[in-house]
Amino acid sequence: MAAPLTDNEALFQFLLRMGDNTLILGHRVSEWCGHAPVLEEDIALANTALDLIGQTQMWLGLAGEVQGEGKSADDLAFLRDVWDFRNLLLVEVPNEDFGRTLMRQFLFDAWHSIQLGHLMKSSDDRIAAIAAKTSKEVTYHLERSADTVVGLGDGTAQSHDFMQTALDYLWPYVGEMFTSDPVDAAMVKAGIAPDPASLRADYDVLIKRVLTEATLTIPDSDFAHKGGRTGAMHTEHLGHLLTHMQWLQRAYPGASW
Amino acid sequence: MAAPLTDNEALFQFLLRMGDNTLILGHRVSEWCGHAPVLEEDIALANTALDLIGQTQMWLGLAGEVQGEGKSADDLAFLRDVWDFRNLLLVEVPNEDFGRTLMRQFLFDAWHSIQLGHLMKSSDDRIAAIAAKTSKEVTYHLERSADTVVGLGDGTAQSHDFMQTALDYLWPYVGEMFTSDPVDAAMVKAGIAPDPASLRADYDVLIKRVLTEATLTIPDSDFAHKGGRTGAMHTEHLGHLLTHMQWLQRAYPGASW
Amino acid sequence: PEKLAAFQARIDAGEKIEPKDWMPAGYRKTLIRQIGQHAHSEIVGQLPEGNWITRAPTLERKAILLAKVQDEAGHGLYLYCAAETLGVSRDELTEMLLDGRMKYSSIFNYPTLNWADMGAVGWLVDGAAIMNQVPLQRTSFGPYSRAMIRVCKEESFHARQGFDAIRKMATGTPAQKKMAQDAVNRLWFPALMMFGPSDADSVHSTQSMAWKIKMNTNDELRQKFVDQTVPQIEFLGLDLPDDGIKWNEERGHYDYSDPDWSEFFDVIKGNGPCNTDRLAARNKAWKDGQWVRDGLLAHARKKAAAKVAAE
Amino acid sequence: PEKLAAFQARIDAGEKIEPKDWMPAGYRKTLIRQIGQHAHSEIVGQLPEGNWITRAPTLERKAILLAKVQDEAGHGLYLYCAAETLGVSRDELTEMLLDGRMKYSSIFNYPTLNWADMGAVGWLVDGAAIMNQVPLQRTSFGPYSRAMIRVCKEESFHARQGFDAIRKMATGTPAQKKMAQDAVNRLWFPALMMFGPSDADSVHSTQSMAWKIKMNTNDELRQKFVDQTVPQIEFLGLDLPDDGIKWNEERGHYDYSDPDWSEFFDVIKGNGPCNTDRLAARNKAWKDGQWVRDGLLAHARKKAAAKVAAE
Repeated sequence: MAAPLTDNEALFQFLLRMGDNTLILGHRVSEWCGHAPVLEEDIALANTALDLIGQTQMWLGLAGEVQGEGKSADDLAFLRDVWDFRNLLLVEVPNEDFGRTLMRQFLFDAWHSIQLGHLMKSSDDRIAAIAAKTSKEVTYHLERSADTVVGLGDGTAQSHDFMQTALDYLWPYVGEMFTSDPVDAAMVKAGIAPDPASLRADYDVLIKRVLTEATLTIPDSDFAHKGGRTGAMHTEHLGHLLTHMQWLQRAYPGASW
Repeated sequence: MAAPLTDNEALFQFLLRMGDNTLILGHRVSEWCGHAPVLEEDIALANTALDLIGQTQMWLGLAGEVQGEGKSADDLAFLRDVWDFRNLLLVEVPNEDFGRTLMRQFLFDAWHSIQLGHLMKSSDDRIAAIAAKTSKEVTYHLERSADTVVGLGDGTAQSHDFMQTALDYLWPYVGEMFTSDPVDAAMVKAGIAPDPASLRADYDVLIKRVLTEATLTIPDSDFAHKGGRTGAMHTEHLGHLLTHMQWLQRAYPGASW
Repeated sequence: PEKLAAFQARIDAGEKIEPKDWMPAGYRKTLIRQIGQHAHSEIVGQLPEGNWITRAPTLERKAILLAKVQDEAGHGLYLYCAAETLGVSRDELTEMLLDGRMKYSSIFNYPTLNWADMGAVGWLVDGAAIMNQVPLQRTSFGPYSRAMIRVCKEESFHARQGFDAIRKMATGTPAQKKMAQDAVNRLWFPALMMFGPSDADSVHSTQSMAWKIKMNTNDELRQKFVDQTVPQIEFLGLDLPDDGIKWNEERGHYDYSDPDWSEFFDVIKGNGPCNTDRLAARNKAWKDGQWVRDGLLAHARKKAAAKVAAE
Repeated sequence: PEKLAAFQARIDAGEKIEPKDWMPAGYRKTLIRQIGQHAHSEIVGQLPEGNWITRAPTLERKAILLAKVQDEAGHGLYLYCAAETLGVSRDELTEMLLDGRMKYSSIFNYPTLNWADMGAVGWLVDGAAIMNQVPLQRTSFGPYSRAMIRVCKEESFHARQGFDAIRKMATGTPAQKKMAQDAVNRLWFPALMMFGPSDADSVHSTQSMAWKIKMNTNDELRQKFVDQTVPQIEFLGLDLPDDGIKWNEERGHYDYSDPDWSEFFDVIKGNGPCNTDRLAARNKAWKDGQWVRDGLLAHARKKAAAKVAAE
């Protein structure tokens, strides 16, 4: 039904995908503030959220430039409604408990670190620069989330159960990271970003190593929920998240903060 | 610090108090939709919420008329921020569990039914008419919530504990119903509404009877949280509630629904 | 076999079968499945609409939505009662829902993502349900038939309210119109799937139709729904959600594209967008409510015992 | 008594007492209470600001707030470590917080009700805290003194950021200015109360001052805070939150109204607007996190055991 994508539109969509992932995940992680199981985790979660918000400023800032309608990163973050978001469904699912939060973080970090590794070689210098700047942070996130997944998976029987339950719940949201569409095709053609499907092999190796060490079982299913990165069908959770995230900007339009 | 109240301003404040109570409590009760312990309760809770929203339309509709700025009940419900709300703190506390929800309902219904009994004799015909129309509904709410409080208080040891915990938590929010201020003084003087303090004796008799039958212990403290009905200091919960309740009106100003 | 023939003769004569009457085991079993599934659909169906109750944009819309969801819970109640006359308790049926042994309508495994969905659900989803249910008012099992009569009356009211709500959106601001279009696009095919796969592919249909548990073929009802709905979409000024929709002069019906049945079977298998969350929500409500049900039961027993002692 | 005199002499000479040094039981006890209470305040202090993190109006404001709350958790960590050198574990201190045996600063029992509160908390609350803490950098107990040096550096940064945030509000739209005024009105007296009742009414003060655990009287610090803050409120163009504020030429200080100390004692007793919810939130976090702490500990032990076995 849609007209064919221009290169610029495709680039804009790609940048939204990167920025919305970090925005929404950063928001979810920030919900933990003051409620973590132990002080060190309060600090670590705040730190992760902080990094992700900083990355969002870069991605959505560039998205606004590319779009060329004079929109700032804040405009994009706070003034779009559900259907205009392009994040993976994975990052919008509720925190539920610390186990699901960390498992979600790990499953995302693993993809994120591989993706940024490729983007450092992007033909678009601006993207390569953001990837270079953020990949150190993300490497650290991955180290931390992987360690925690291992610690809890291979901890007590109870913590193992929490982590297996989290993995089972989240697994159907993993496949979306590796689906490709015309936006991705345009990015590949322009040498801007890799084909998502091409990251799957590295990803599987990485998570298999960690989840095995964590004594967890990867579900035997390749069913994947879709609709987040295209915007076709988000979960019901995103709308609730936005009511909080966008409240002040919506209630007091045009104010400066 | 404020200028003295005109009679009209006082009447407006009084109507906001009535309407904001039913609005916010109706909203809280509606949060249960689809999640109640048993089908009959899903129906009953939806019914209570529905009545309260209907009452809100009357109270806030009249408030808008009295204010004389051309505001509708919807404008008042969906376009004020926390500090302009005048509901009791009691009605904005989170549902937590079914026990707290029903105990809150009972503690409110008991006051509400007594208050409406007086308002049926209000010197303001419009108020007397609303009171007459709504008091039947509220009598039924009270019957139902009292029965449920008794059933659960005098049920199992576990259900008793839930209800006692709920009562202990909510008790400090009861006193606010009976505090008086210049708005109330103006209402008393005009024969519009009773002095809140004057309802306490009837209230105490009523709830003592029910809570005794429920084998529950009324906490031995007369400490009372204040600030809701004057707007001086709401709880942190109200702001979160408004992000949901007002979302669409805030995000799409001027639209008609 | 003699009994069976007499039973069939009664049905063919348009008599109602009542709970105390003899009935074949298969008839009973099929009815329990069908009525139970319908009851569960009403219960789970509260969730996608409940998702927007706290965000309803006006007091009136909130009241309408609350009333509708309350009605749905009420329908659940009638239907569980009808099923109970067949010898299965509401709690048994509930347990079967919660552990996945019984299904509910797959439509409720789709998310509600904008306010126009509240209109579209009433108009399209309740509209499709009514197509199924109106003929069932004449079904052979008495309690089911009577329940459907009550249900249908309320459902058509909901469908009209839903249409009114989406009309407001379709004729509103550009953003509202966009929401309406988005809702129709997302819900069109799932609504078509509500009638089930083509009867050619359905095993139980023939027997159910003979028993008057099923009154029309799936394809008949689906066509009727399309024929009724397409002009409404056009009336609303929205784009048709399917390029394949075209008036077929010869057939006197609208042609339309077949839904993606692999998606249908995927959702039934548990892989719809919301299956996990819907069942989790119902399980949580049931589990969190255990103490309430226990408490109320214990109190009722105490009161009954006190009454006996007093006599 | 001889030891005691020597101890006091060291303090008078400005020496630092270190954990392994001898110290009077009262000194240890008072320090544990004071440092623990301070640590708890940092932890509970995350909650009123955390309340707005998910509603921060811009990405930058969200980042600033996250960084601040992260710093507070970090301060909690330093302070618990300082307290641990006195022979009490972090878990013991936490249990005492959770069951109400130990207190935290009463200011955190007030709610944060609009976005300007995020500015006002940084500016007024952290501002008042710094008044208390700057002199404590010279406190006699080494680990405490060193913790305070780190804390103060970050706190003054927070106070400046807070002032910047509220300045933006005070010079913004009328609605924003209203929020700023509302925040100052609500938080002014609670901020004054942070210095504690007048020393005339305080029992522990004299001994604590001799031990250099407390460096100034409550009234001195409160006056200093008022003198610093009043001109800032005027600079912001906001109304003063207290009619009693007036420059007193003779004293060279601002006069101000005494806070309502009955409210202060009420809040300490547990009757502040948020006491119950704050403690409930911390208790829930601790209880829900039990399996995480257990799991990580079990894993660490397994790893250690495996390492030993490998050697």
